[in-house]
Amino acid sequence: MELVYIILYAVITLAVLLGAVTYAILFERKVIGYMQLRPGPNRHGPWGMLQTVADVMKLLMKEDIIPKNADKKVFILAPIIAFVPSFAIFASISWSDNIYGADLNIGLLYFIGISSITTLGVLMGGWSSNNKYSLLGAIRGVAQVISYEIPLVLSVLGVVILVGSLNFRDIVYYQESIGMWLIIPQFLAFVVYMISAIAELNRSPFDLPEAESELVSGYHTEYSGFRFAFFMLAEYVYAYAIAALATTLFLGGWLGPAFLPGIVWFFLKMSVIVFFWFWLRATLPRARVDNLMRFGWKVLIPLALLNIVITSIIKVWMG
Amino acid sequence: MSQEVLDLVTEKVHSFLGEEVLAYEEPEPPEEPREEEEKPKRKKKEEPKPERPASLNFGQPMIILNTEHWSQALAEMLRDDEELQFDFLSCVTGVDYPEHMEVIYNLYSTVKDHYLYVKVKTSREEPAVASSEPVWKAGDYMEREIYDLMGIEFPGHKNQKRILLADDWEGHPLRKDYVTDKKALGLD
Amino acid sequence: MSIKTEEMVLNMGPQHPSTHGVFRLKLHVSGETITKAEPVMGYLHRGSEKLAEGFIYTQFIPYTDRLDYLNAMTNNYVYCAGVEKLLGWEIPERAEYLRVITMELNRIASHLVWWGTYLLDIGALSPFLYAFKDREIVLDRLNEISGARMTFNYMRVGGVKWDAPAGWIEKVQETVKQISESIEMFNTLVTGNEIFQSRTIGVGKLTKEQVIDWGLSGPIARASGVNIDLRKTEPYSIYDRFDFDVPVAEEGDAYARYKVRIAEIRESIKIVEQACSQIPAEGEIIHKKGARIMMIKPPAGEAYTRAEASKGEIGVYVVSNGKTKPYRVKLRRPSFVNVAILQDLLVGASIQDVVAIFGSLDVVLGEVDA
Amino acid sequence: MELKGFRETEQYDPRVLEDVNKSVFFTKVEQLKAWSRTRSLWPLTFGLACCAIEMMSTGGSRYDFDRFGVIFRASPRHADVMIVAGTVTAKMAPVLRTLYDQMPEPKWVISMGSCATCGGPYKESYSVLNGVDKIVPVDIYVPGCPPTPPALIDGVELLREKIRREAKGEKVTQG
Repeated sequence: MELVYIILYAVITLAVLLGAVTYAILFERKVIGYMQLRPGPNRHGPWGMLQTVADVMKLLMKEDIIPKNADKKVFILAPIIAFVPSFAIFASISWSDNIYGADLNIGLLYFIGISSITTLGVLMGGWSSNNKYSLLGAIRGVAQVISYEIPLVLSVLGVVILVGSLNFRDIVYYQESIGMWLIIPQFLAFVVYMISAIAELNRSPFDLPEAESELVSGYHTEYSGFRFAFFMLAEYVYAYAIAALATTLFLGGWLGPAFLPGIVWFFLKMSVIVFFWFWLRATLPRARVDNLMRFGWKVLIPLALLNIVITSIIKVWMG
Repeated sequence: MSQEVLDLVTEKVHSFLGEEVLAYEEPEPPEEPREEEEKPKRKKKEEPKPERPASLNFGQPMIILNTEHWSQALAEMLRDDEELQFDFLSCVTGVDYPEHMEVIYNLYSTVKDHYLYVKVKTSREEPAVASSEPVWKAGDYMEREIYDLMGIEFPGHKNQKRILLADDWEGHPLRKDYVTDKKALGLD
Repeated sequence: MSIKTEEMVLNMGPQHPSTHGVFRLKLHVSGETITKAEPVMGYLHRGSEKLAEGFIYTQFIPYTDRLDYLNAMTNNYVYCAGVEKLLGWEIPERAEYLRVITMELNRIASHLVWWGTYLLDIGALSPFLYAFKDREIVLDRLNEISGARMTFNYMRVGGVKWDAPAGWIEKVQETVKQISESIEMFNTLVTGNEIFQSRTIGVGKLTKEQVIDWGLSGPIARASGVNIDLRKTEPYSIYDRFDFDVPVAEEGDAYARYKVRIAEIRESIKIVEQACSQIPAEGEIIHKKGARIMMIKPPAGEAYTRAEASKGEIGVYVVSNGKTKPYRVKLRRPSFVNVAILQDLLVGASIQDVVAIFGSLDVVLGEVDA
Repeated sequence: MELKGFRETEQYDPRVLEDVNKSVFFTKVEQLKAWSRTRSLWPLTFGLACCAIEMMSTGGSRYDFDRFGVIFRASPRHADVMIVAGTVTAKMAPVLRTLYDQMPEPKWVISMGSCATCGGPYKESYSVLNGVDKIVPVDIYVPGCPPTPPALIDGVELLREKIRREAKGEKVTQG
């Protein structure tokens, strides 16, 4: 019986997430549209609601091309490797007090571990395409993601030190117990986290692996139809995952005034973070590779380390 | 002012070449036979006056040289001479006439603010004009374009290849005798 | 320690989002550093010069539009001026003013396109849309006077084709006011942006000597300290009647070119404002003969005429043999000459800088390939 | 017996026609597919000449192509429709064909402007291909030199109409 529940939960999460992601893309186009003094999609369905539905449907029905020179097996595997982990990490997310998947003791570790598999998919996709742009995009992507994985993990460590647990639910309960969100004591960590997350997600201004003006489309240049859709969805699902993590760690998870259920608060906070990324995309130009790397290694990592030191001192001092 | 520049250029070119190639011969009698029967199109109304090798063309000095007188060394002289300093190659033009071809260099001095047309005449059969590319880099593409479209050779050019048309293109379209046959090219 | 990497040949284009059309760059890269760059062009070679020899003089005017289609007015002008030089015609006062106003409006539009696409190239999405929004207003004015949005075919040998419609001058004044407000906004939004500066400052540096040697012109030259603006150094049309500055920067990098272009928009606005207040209310708009005769027959002769387009020095060498058709029309296209510098400029840059450098040259392919 | 969408049905066995007519569902799926395709036409960023600028203007704020779900893609693998915006020259034609071949099915071509349609003003030129339909099949021709953004939007609308009608089984010769 329990197995049925688990499967049901997984299916519902998948469906909800796919729906949410579909609308996230629309949301992005709308938000960026308004920031650019234009309405964005508005012809298909009310307020363009069916726009992304059509996009995804069309992509699924497009011809599936595997380039002649591609490494076929790897080429086929890559989008799956990129897509599956980004969904799998949602198993550990706790949407509200009573809606959650796996209550993992090592939730955070699981999240970070699984999420880094996506990078492998990117590398595989770029390498197997046998296209120079894809390869360059993939190499850039991997270099960038690995470099920024470090400050991301280090920034999260501050929270772990404070809470003393890797369990997401414990982290939220801790925030409830101290009566404030961790964004306040861990503000530095939050800033580092948000910046590294953008690089992790390959979003503007750190969207170098997909830099359209330089590398055509980066690692998924050669992918068409549903495989491309997989990459695209993986990207957005992963964005939601990272936003969910930020919500849990720094913004008090499902906590909020009682007039709305916890899960709504969770989604609201998540959306605010996602909106922030869209906002950046509409305003900032793209950073340069060397600057990006320098920033990661010389600024973010020392900052994250500093945060750990300060947090440790506080923790010891406060007892 | 242009007249002074013209005189100066004439003097410099003469002393450089050691012969008076730009000396202006007194107007010859209009009956003087020239190879006019070959170009009946151009003689209708007025007899074409013999061109002055050094003159003012719309207020700007113009010198006409034969290709054997034009060389990279001369170009360098025009560029480096203290009083001339034609450091800016503005435009390179090729013109295909019935009996000869011309390459025209429009020079400008950013220091002295004066202009010069240098017209180099060459034969139609084996058109060749010493390249200006080693002197002014600007000549690189402009001469390649002339080579591409008119087939004038530029000895001394470091990379004389077709630039606008495909490498295997046949003929030089800007020549007057080029026949555009789009059917044959598979374009129509 | 240096890591040895295998050299790779990367083809950018001819269909590549940031080559602004059909331009191909053959890049030899080692890692992400370029060791050799070969521009390959001609993908848009349409043989305009050959076509010119088959047309009567006025018929070729629309083809000049399609050279630098972003700055068609100046192309129109320089060709007409070239023929007028052979003819020795005087242009009516009002026509001169209309020419200057339309040319400067077009320069503003052209620089706006550059501004938007350049920022798009280096990864900022919104400036493109902001720039095109403002460009539309300028195009509206040009559309009202010429009947076309881009390929105006507005000027004629001897003057202009249409007189300004009623109230047009006032509308133009309104428009430039709007544009100058927008420029201020663009300036605050972009110029100070740190990422933007880090991508452009010190990138694609050109020295004064390089500029002169390679025959570069326009904002590229002026950003490297070469103070040549034909509107000032060789005032054609009626540019000597206006009070404007020639923006010059010394640094010679992409950022300097950016600054020069932004400043040029401001100067153009100044010129338009002055022209709008000085323009005679009534008057001929085309030389009497130009209005009457279609088959213009300039006396035999040849002349090189040049003008300052938004990309640089545009020149036309017209050879007439006294007939109704030009014997030869040679077009000196600034982009074609400017693009040659890429062979020199890209060596040592990284792939990311390629777009930042190429974009900063403001190249239009219609003009490169003719 | 009449079969919707098919013209010459006399030659078929009536039983076959009956079978076909039963599969109404099949048609609906086609229409659903067509719906998603018409609503999400992604053109390849493929500017050739002057028309490309008008194509860009169409993507700009005033006309906003994104309203119709039209977003430009840089990679031919992600594109559905190729808007040939500008003059196709002899040198460019093979590249254009390669790009067309790289696009996944179903794909369409819009020939934008008179140059792409028939050579336009450069019809007499030695290096210009007289009409892109000589190398790729064209679905929609948009006239103009260059066509204004509204004209291009109209072209996309026509293409949409064509896809819809083809899904219903009608034969569309000219869009």
